Parts: sequence; C-alpha cells; structure tokens
Amino acid sequence: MKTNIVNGDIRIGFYICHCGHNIAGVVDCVAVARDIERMPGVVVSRDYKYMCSDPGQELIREDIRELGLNRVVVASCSPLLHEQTFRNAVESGGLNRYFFQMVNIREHDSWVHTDRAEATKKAIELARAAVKRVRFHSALETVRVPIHPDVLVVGGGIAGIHAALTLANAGKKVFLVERDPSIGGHMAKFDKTFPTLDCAACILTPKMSAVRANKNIKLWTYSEVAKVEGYVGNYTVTVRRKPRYVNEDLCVGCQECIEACVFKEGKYPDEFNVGLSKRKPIYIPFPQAVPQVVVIDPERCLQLKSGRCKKTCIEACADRHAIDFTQKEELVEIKVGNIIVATGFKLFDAKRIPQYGYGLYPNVVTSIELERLVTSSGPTGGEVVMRDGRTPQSVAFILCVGSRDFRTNRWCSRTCCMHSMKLAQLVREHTGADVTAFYLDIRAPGKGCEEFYDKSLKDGIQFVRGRVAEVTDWALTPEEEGKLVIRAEDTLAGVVRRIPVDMIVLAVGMEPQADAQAVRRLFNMSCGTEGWFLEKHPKLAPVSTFTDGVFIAGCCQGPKDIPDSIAQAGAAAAEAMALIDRGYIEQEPNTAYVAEEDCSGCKSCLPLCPYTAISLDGATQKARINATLCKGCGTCVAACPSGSIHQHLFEDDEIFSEIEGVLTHA
Amino acid sequence: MHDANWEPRIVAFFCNWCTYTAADLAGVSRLKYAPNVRIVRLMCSGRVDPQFILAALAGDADGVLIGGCHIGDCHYVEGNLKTLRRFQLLKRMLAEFGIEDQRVRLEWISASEGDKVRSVINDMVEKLRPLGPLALRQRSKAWDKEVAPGRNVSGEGALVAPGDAKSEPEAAHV
Amino acid sequence: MSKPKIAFYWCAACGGCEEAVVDLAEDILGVIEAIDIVFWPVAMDFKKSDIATLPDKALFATLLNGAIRTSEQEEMARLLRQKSQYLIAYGACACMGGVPGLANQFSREQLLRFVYEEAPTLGDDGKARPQLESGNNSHTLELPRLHEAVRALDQVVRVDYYIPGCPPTPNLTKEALAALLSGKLPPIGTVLAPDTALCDECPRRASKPLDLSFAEFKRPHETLLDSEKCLLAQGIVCCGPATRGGCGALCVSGNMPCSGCFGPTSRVRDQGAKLLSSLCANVAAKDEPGINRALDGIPDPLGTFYRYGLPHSMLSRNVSPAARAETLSS
Amino acid sequence: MNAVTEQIRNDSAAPAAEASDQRRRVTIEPITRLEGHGRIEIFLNGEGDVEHAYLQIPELRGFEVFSLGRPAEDMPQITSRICGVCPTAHHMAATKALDDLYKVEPTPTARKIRELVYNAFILEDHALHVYVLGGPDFIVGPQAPAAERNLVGVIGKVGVEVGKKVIGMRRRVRDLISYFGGKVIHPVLGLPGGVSKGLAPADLPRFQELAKDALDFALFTNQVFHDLVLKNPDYVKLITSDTYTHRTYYMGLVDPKNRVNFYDGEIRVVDPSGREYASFPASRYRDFIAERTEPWSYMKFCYLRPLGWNGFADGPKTSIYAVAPLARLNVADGMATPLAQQAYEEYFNALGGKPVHHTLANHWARVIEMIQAAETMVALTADPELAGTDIRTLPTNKPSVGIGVVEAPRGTLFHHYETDERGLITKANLIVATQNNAARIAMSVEKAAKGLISKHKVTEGLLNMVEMAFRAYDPCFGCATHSLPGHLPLRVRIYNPGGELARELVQQ
Repeated sequence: MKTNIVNGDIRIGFYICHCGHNIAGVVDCVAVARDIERMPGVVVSRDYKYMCSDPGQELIREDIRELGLNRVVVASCSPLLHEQTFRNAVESGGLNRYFFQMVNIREHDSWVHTDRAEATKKAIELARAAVKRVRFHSALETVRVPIHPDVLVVGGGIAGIHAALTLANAGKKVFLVERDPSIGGHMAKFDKTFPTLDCAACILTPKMSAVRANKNIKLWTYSEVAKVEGYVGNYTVTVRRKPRYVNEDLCVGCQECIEACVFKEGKYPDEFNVGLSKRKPIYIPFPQAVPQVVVIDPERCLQLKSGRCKKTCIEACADRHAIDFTQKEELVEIKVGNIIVATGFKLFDAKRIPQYGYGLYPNVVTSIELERLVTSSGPTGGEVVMRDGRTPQSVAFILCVGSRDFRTNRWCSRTCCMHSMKLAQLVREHTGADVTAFYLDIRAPGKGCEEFYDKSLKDGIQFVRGRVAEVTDWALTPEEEGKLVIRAEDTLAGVVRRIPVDMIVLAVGMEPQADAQAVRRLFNMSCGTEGWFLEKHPKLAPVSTFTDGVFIAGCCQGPKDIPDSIAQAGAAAAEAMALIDRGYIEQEPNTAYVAEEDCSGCKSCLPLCPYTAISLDGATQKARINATLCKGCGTCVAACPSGSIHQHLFEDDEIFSEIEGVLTHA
Repeated sequence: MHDANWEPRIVAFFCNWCTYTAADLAGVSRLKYAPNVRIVRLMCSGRVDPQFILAALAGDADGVLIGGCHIGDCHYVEGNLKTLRRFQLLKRMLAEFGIEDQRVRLEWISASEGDKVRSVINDMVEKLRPLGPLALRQRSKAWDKEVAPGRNVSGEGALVAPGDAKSEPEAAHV
Repeated sequence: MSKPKIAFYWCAACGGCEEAVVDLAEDILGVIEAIDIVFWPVAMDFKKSDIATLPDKALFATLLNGAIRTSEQEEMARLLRQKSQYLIAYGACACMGGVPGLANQFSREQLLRFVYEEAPTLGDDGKARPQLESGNNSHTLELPRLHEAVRALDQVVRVDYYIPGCPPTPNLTKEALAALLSGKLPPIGTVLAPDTALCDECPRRASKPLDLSFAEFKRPHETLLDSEKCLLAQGIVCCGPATRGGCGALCVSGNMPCSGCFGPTSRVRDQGAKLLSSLCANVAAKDEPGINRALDGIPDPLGTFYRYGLPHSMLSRNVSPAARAETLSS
Repeated sequence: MNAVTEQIRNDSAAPAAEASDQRRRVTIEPITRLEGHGRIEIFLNGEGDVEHAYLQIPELRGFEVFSLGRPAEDMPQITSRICGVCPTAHHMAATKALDDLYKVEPTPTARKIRELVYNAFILEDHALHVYVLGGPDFIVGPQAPAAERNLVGVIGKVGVEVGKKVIGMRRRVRDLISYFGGKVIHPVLGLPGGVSKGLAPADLPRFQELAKDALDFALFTNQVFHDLVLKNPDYVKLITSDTYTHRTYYMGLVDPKNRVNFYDGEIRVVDPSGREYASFPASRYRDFIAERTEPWSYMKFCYLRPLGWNGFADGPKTSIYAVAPLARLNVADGMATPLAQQAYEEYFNALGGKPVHHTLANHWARVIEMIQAAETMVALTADPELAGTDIRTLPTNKPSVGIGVVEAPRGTLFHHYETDERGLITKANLIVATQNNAARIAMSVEKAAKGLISKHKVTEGLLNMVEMAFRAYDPCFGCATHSLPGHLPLRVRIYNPGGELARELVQQ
C-alpha cells in the first residue's frame, strides 16, 4: 500500500553513447535520446560518440554544473566495464557518485541483436527503466577497507616462483604454498627449453634457491590450501601442512638417511622421473629440490606402516634429530590481502587414445617421459634408449595427442609443436635416429619459434601432415617386423602411409588440474567450459578474476609456454602490489540494513546470512546487520517477511520502478 | 485471439557474478538472440524477491527468467539455493493462479556460458509463443469494466445468458 | 455544534464485523454518545434514500465492511464514498477482499453452475438460475448482478483509512474511532494498526530458535501442537512474520497458527509472495527432490498465503479459472 | 434498482381513496443477512389486498466453489466466515466433517471441550435473540412503539439489573469460547480428532462457576418469559393464531434416546401429525433433503426429497419442513436434562400437545433450549476429564468423504466434503440452517402479510407483525435487524401501472 515518495526536485541527465558504430550501428541513439527527453524529471538528454572519453565525461560534469543535475543515467556498455568510470565523472562533477545509473545497451543489446527497430525499442525501454530507477537513488558513502599487505601464492611452479620473487623483491611478505615436497613444477623436469635450447635447470635452479634464500618468502611445500574466508584485502586462509616426518629446520639435505634406509635399492616409482626410475620410502624429490629436505612416504615406510623397522635412518641422522615419525598434519591459519593462484596444469593421459598403443607397446612413450630420458640428470643419464636398452634407429612423434581433438580436448595446447621439435632435435643429437613428426598444423608463433622450425627441417626431421589413425605392431612386410607401424593419411601427398619405427613419442597436451573445480570453489573463481580458470576480462583483465584480490597466473588459466607464464606471474604480482600500495579498497556500499523500528524480531533472516552479518539484539530483540560483514547479496532483503530489511543500491522501490520501466511499451 | 505482431515480453533477473556476466560475454562474443528479454541486474539471484516476479507478470510481462550461478558456485555461497527453494513453491502457487509453468523459468548460467544465455532466451521465447500473451494489465482493465462508475447495473437479462462470453476472462481480454 | 455523523455499512461479509461492533457498543458508550449514527442497517432504521438525499460529505465517516461482490454493493460503496468525508475499510474483506475473495480463483459462471446446477442436493426440478428480473405481468422482482470478480473496497472507490482484521479487535476499533473523533489522523491511506509484524507481540517469540530451518512443513492436523513453542519452530506454517500485529496473537493463544487476516505491513506489496519467500529460504533441504518433499507440506500455497487477500494481491485472481476447475475435478 | 423518482413523505397510512385502482408494492429493506441483505417485497392488488409477498436474498458468495483445492483442515476456519453471527456452528459442523473425513474419533476430553464450547455458544446466541433481537416483540409487546422494542425497552420492562445480567452473562460466556477458540468470532479450536487447546485445571473452577450462573440465568429467563408472555392471554392468543401457524414437517438432531441434542446424533423428521417420518444419520442427508431454486432469490429452498416439491404450501401434502427450536422440540421425545425436561412438558401442555405448529412458539422453545444448554455446561464442567491433557487423536486413515452435522441455533447445519488422498477438497456441499427454513419462512411472511394487510391498511404495527413472522425463526439474515436502538425499516411504495413510483410512504 505504501509507495516511497521521492522528495525534492529531481533533475535527471540522460546520455546515450554511440560507442562508435558498436551501438549506433544497431541502435538509433538519437531516437532513444528524444524519447527519454520527454520523461518527467529529465532535464537534458544527449547522444554522444564516446561517452567514456574525456570529452564525454566532461559533458556530464558540465551539465551537472550548468543545469544543476542531481541524477545521471548513461546508456552505453556493461556496468561491469565502465560503471566506475562514470561514477567518477559524476563525483568530480560535484554529485554523490551513487546518483548514477548505467544502462547496458551494448553487450545486452546492440551486440546481440540485428533488427534496428527491435534493438532501439529495447534500448528505450531499458533507458526508461534506469530513469525511473535513478529517482529513488540516495547519496551513499563508499566504504574503504584496508588491505592486508601479505600475499598468498598458491603453486610453486615457474609462475608461482616468479610471482613470489617479484613481490618479495618489492618487500612484500609472501606465503608460497606448494603441494609437492619441492617447488619447481613441470619446468624442473625439462632438459632444455625451446627455442633457445638453454638448459632449464640452469635458469630455474637459481630462481628456486632465490626463493629459499629470500627472507620475505615463507615457503610451505608439501602443503595445501584447505580453506579461504574473507574478501579482498582481508582473506583468512587455512593451510594444511602434510607431515613429511622430517623436521625442515633441522634437515640439511645430506641424504645420509636415504643411504641408510633398510631398503637397499629404490623400490617405488619415482614421481619426478615419471616412473622411469625407482626411489626409496625416504627420498628427496630431485637433486636441486627446494627445500633441500628429505621426505618420508608414509605409504611405503616400514616404520610408519608397521612400526616395526630398525629405523636406520634415525641412526644416520644421528644428533641432528631431523627425522620425526611423530609428525602430524598441521592446520596453519594466515591472514593475507591478496591471493595469486598458479596451480598449473596436468598432462593429458595418453591411455585415453587406445589406438596409439600407449601402455600397450612399451616403446610408445609420452613427451615428458622422453624429456626425462634426454636429461643428463635423468634415469638414463641422458641416454635415449628403448625399454630393452637398445638405441632407437627410428623415432616418430605424434603431435596434438589430446589437443585439437573433438573426442578429447578441443583446444590447442600451444607448446607441443615447439616441445616436440625440441625433443626431436635432441633425439637426433643423442642418437642420430631418423625422426618423423606427424602434425596437423605446425604452430610456431613467438620469438625465434619459426626459426626453430626451420632448424628442425634443416636437421632432417621428416614432417608428415595428417592425423595418425593407429599404431600397431602387426607387420605386413618384412621391414615392419619387430617394429611399431604408424598408419596415417599424408594429407599433403593424399596417400595413406604405413611407417615402421622403433619408438613413438606422443606429444601429450595440457589439461586443467584434476581438482581444478575444487580449487575454483576454494577461491571463489569461475571456470571456462574447458575447466581453465576464467579471467575477469579476456583482454583488459587477463590475470584478474571475478573475485577481487584473487589473481591467476600460468597454465591454470590456459596452456602457455614459460615466457608467457612468467609474464603473467609478473602481471599478477603487479596487480596485487597496486592494491597493497594503495593500502585500501573501496567497497560497493550495497549492504543490507534493518529498519529497527519496523523489525518484529521474527528471526527469519538470521539463518540466511553465510557471513553471520545478521544478529539479534538481545535488548531490543530485533535483527541487526553488521555492515562490514555484509557482502550485499540481498538474500535476507528478499526474505524479510515484513519488508523491514533494505539494501543500498538495490532498494525495493528502485527495483520495482525498474521492472515498471522495462515493461513500458516503447 | 491476439494481434499477429504480438511478441512475448520477458523480464529477466540476472545475478551480477554469473548470469549477467555471461550475458556480457554473449555480447562480447557477438552471439545473436531474440530481442524479447529485458535484463534487471541484481547482485545475487537470492535477491529476487518473489514480489518482483509477480510485479513483472502483473505489469504485463509474458514471462520471467531468473538466472543465477550453478548450485555450489554462488558468489555468496548459497544465495541461489534460496532462490531454487522459492522457485519450487512459486511454480506451484502460480499454477493455482492459472499461470502456465513455462512462463516463469529458473536457469543456472555461469559467467563463461554466454552461449547458454542465447539458447535459453531463444528457447523461452519459442515456448511462450504458443501460450499467447499473459497481458494481465489488459485483462484487469477488462475485468474492471463491470465496476465502471455510472454503469447501469440493472435492466440486464439473465445473470448468465447461455454461453455468455463476457463472463469468461479468457474472452474478456483482447 | 452537532455531533459528527457516522455510518456503518456492510457488503459481501459474514456479519462478524457487525458483531464485533455490536460487542464493542457495550464498551464504547462514551464514543457512541459523542457521535450520531445515521446509517446502520444492522442496528437502526435509516434507509438508502435518506443517505441519497444528504449533501455530499455530510457524513463525517463511514465504516464499511465486506467485499464488493454485487452491483448493489458497488452502488452503495459509491454513494457512501460521495457522502462521507472519510471512508474507512473495516475488516479484512473491505481491506483486502477477505475469505470471500478466494472466489477470484473461479469465474462467476463456475459459481452459479455449481450452486444452481451441480450441487448434489439440488432437486430434480427447479434447477433454474436466479434472474436479475423475474415475476409475472402483475409485478417484477429484481436481483442485483453478481460481479465476475470479488473486490476490496479500494478497488472500487477511494478509501481513506483501513481497519484490518477478521474481525477487527475491539481495541483497534476503539483507537481508530478515538483518532477519528480527536482529528489526530495519520496520512490518508494508512492502515490503523501497528506496522510491525505479529511476532513482535507474540507470546511465543522467545521460543523461536535463532537458526530456524524447516526439515519439513507439517499440517496442523498431522501433529500434536506444543502450546508453548513457536509454531514455525514446530514446522507449522504461521503467517505471523508476514502479518501486521495488533490482535495480540489471538489464534496463537488458541494454539493455532496465524492465518494472516491483518494483511501485510505497509512495506510489503504482496503478503503471499513475502511469506513464501521467507518460508522457502529457510527450508533445510539442498537438493530439488528434498526441497519438493518439504514443500509438499504446503499443498495449497494460494489458499494459505492469500486466505484473506487474494483480490488485493498483485495477481488478484486466477487467469484462467476454467482450467483451474478442470485440474481440481480431475 | 431503487430508482426513486419523486418522493412524498407521509406519516399516515395511504388513504384508500387515492389510486385505489392501482397496484401497490411494499418493500421491506434492508433486512439483513444470511448472505448479504434480505428484503421483503409485498405486492398489493387493486383492492389493496396482498397478492404476493416475497422474501429475497440478493447475494451469493459461493463457499462450496472456492473451497475447492483447499486443505480440508482449513475448512473449519474458512466456512466459519459464512456467518459471523454463528461462526461456531459452522466451525463445529466442519470439524465434525473432518472427524468423518479421516474416520477418527475425538478423545473423550476433546469431545467434552467441543460440547462445552458448543452449548455455551447456543446459550449465548439464544440469549442474544431472546433479549435483543426477537424477544422484545413479546417482552415489550408487538404493539409497542418500535423505539422501545429493543434491549433498552426490555430493560425498561424488567429492570436495569437484567440488562446488566444479559450483557455480563453474554460476555462471560463469549470469554469461555475465546478461551478455547482464540477468538469468539471465528474460533480456531477445531481439528480432526480433537481440539487445538486443552483446559488448564486451574481454570476449571472459573468455568464451573460460570456454568452455574448460566443455569440461573436460563431459569431466570424462563421465569421472565412466563411472567411477561404466558401470563398474558393476548400473547398466547397471538402465538396460537392461525396467522402464525403452518402445518409442516420438522427436522432436528436427537440423541440415542431421541432427546434434543445440539452437537451430535441422528437426524429425525416428524410429519405434520407428529409421527416419525424418518430417522437417518448425517451421511444420508442427500436422500432426504433437496434444494429448489426460485428465480427471485439467490437462496435455495429446501424440501424433503422423497416427497418432491409441492410448492409453497403446508398441510398434509406439503414437502416443506422446518428446523430450529420449534422443530427440535417437535422431533424429540424429550429434553436431555431434567429442568429443561420440566419446561418441555409444560410447553406442550400449554400449547395443546405435539406437534406445535405455531411459528411464534419458537421463542418459548428457545428459552427451554437455553436451560438444556446451561444444564449441559454444568454437567460438563463437573467432569474432571474436561481438564484432561489428551485432546487429540491423530488421523491415520486416508481421507475421502466427510459429512458433519450440528444443530445451529437456527437449525440443522450440514457440511459435506470430498477430498483427494492429500486431503485437498475436491467437492464441498453445504446446507445452512436458515436454508432448511427458507420455504416455511417465505410462507410465513406471505401468510402474515395476507392475514394482516387488507384494503391498503398498512401501519407500522402491522408491518412489525409481518416481520415477527420471520423474526421468530431468528433467521441468520434477521439476527441483527433489531438491535439497539430502533426498528426494522419499512417502506411502502405505490407504483403506477406503468411501474413509475407515484408515492412512497415511510414509517418513522
């Protein structure tokens, strides 16, 4: 029965943006301006080429001064893009920044419709709604929330390492959390890196030691983020530190304990060498591991499994007492202002394409397995050998395994072409074998890459264009005997070819981590349909997410090579620093509030708030909302059965008038 | 029963974080869809007060579309769950008001599903066409003719002449 | 100076409002003395023609109860509006349409067809319907026309104030009359009752938990009712949180839930929608089947949430009553 | 429809000389409510004698239809809105229909609470009629000026103490109803298998005292009726006069011993000679009751189905029956309580044995029923089980059909529901008390009009006596017409043959 009367003389200015042809190409902006002109309270109604440009904003400021506007409506692009821009303009024009309403006639109209008449009608109705709505707007204060200066970096791959170092070097305190016992990620497994063929270890190891050395970095390996609460500037993060049964502060990495282990030989597949070698229950992931601290595998260690072991390791550790079988999992709570997620990728499981015979034919290997073989620090000391120890005479690479394939992953993994060529060159270098590469397209963008392709050709690597149909050991001719035969259509020659080789390398593509969805929820991010973490804007905000204070870097956002990962890591670090150095963030004042005199104390709202912002005042027995805890979802507002809870920026009257507006027949 | 160039009018309530963003993405991707929908932006689908839906229907919308984050993905933890619960009962209640099921729709559309925005809107428009206009405003105008001031209330014949069309609201709106 | 003239009138009502005033009459002899009741068919001998001949606004106030269902009631409403300074909607039916307003779920045709053609007790002959005009050449009789829809008073004429309740309580009525006579009147359009929900004055409020959540909704006949504990906390749908206070929670004192007769607070446009919103938000289940199982405990949301306010609700009536009837008979 | 063209007021009757050849029409409106107003239309012929008289009910709310789809357990509260004067009757009939629907017996305590509330309601409602509505016609006198024919007049006649007594008693009894029902107008206590609220033992003495006072009050009322009515030969003559006599069938509830019961029992019907015509349970009401529609009223008229409709005529051939006090006493072999029984015997001795066909005897019968109601209250409040805690039997059966019946103050009241297995109403049918009486009331009005009005002689006294013909039934639409202060509005309209209003005579 009650309708909210707006007091005072309402003077509205309406501005519609052509956005060049983006809007004007489909919407008759002049017609819209003329229609809005006739609405009560509208003092001025203009159309302009680019409202977001300086002259465009100045137009608003001027009208506020000259015509005494007290409400402003701009019809242009999405508020998610330029609402702040125009609010700033309104403010600098001398008006409270919230006497503003934006109409999205680009993303929601001109870009999605073709019929000029319909699009214009829609624009008019949306604009009318905003004009009706803005009457009810009230002056609000922007809330400033201080930013905690510490940063959490999740993932100790090259991206995480670089982000952490960048921040630490700028004097910010960083928590670097890595799931594995050592940082280094995929890059640590590489021998050389394309296109320069410089040694991966040589460029990565120094950065890893720098992490260890840097006083500003708190490195927590063998740890995972368990819980994230709070909001930009004020995150409370719980980290789960898995027990490694070795005291990190006491262990010096001498590895005598490994020697002394009751297991004389390595017995279990070595993760770092992707199963190509064996390790003991007590081990150090790899020689350059950071931290240089051994770890005990509770699934394998006799003492931890049965409690009946001679514990020779403890003897070996002697008076350092680093080994501690009593270690328990710990939950550590930290406060940070920003979070950089660099959780990386996982490699495609080649078994998913059975016709390539991975797991069936011992000499069908993946690119990462070959990577370990060619590495001098690898299981074979750099020898490229087949499972029976022979050196292959002929090697074939199959590209796009688990990439650009509708049956598996549609996307291009971006690195496999270059990665395969690098390996091909190394294989020829190490073995002189004939190398054939089956490809769909060779993708060699980026500095020096095309040249690297040329070099591969010069090196005599055969490139056959076409998707491989199958790999078989079924010999049809004598020369195929004892070999693996690749059947593929050569789409350039237009013939189906059978090529016998000794060894086949599958260039497996990149996939989102298996637990990407869980991680996304943990940090309240979005995922694209493929499962890569979604950036806030594909171009303008490539390392931001829809959650303020949470940034993404490296391959968790999508396949990319090392330089791109590092570039993103730097960008993410810079974004975080921008917030830290400003010291505060301005929050939308879209919080809910209780009209105390109206509240009946029915308590319906109390259980609804996930942030426990609503409480019952013991004295008055009425609900109260803590504005700093309220995130402004408005669920309690919609639920209050007596209409006693309201929400700034989304008041009932504002929304009802908007509904009324969009339903006016233009 | 309604004029040929009638077009369904849909009011959509989209949450800021998922569905509204998805609609932006649809725009950025230049996907084309039916121009029959008008989007009202809210921070969370949990803010969608059932009153808004009724206001839209009473205010001449032929359909209402609510868009929120997928269950489990709500930016505010469980706002969309509250919406789902309300929606389930609202549908039952609207049935008692004689309003067809297809007129009010709840969809989970994540920020990356620009294409789903297109398909859902196109699909809803197509499902509304066969239903014809809801046109509650015109209907109530027609209903209120019987209480027009100064209308001569006496001198009419049988209360309901056989097949008295005027007495059925279906026929009462044009 | 002459006493202010007051009129009482009823339309589509049950007489409960009149009873309430009669009951009250014993209490408020003081008020009765201060006023001059000029039209109260329930109690006094004055006729429409007397009112018709009065100059406009000659009546200080008219308290009208009952919904508007027939042409005759509509005429009287207009006449009394014209003759009254203040027209006051008295009781749930006049304020919101009331229980008779539930008829808006059906068409007039359906009403007449059942009552005069389908009722199981109808005799074999005489299934005729009443006629607006009947009789023989020597004389004719008229009946007023039944409207297609039931309306609240303010859906037919302008209303100045509202006194809610089914029926309004003596205190409310006393205070309202006192306010009228003292001239200390709130803004036009005000509901003359507290603007906070019933829980505020409910004796069981303290027993309502802070973390209310509904595993299921129980219907009152399905469970024994604790006479101390908040009914919502017992899983019973109580309209209290979405209903104006002012009655002192009478139904709750009878150990039954509030059914909403005082209507919504001034800040709510649709009582049913708000009730639905708050109840559903606190359903415990997180999956669709679970949610629907819980909601089965509210088998008739329209009748539960709009028991007294269907005509005044945002949708106000069933869009296609014919279809409604089929689904029910099937 | 009330198109008043020209109006000439005249305090005397219309001179016979004038327009003696013209037809005349007497409209009594508004009389109030069963559903909306009631109206009496009297048409005079050229000689100024009554040609026809009609009782019209100009409204319909259609509860049977909009009950469809409602949860059955809501019906006691929804249907109580049929009538705010006797909400408890509808509430109780609906509650009993729910017992039947779920095939569940109320616990002994619950049944006692229901009966206590119901008898209290009968007492209170009858008292209202005796002292405020119909009674004053006798206590003050039919010929007394209208301004005195009301509670004020009654007080004048029997003393202000009585007035206080009436008001005080009525309030206390209504408090008892709200104690259990939350509200006295539209109570909420009824649930299938019991009641929503029990009696706190601490409150029992209070109600015991009330019951005793109620009995004193009922007996006192009986005394008043004796002294003022029965000791007055004119009144007795009036009561027994043919003008107010109809030989019809009678219907009412009786207990297993065929004694009057308001809350429960078999339905018994006696013929105009007083012989039992039928006795049946509520579930068979459709076999015995039929409704007929007349084009000039929204209210349907009941008659006995097996006999068929034989028009608005009484006598041996009639199929019309009556309900309410007169009928209840006629169908019963006696009252259920001793003091009421004494009064009952006295009643029939005085009026010449059973059955009594005199409409106005309703007033006396009503007083006798007050005594039984009060005595029943005394008995119930004396029973400690009334304060028991077991007040509900939870329904377990699947619902399908439920029919409930009670004796409303104004007669037998039927509620009939059918539901789906969720207990949602799929069909509802209601026979409300006054409907049973409608045909007899219509006859009474016409007979009284014909007997009292002749040769254009229309005076307030006469019209009041016409009124008395239906007021005696205390029909729901009459229940409030005669409250403080004032009288029934009457109007004589004289029309030209063209139907144009020539003169209007208004009684003041």
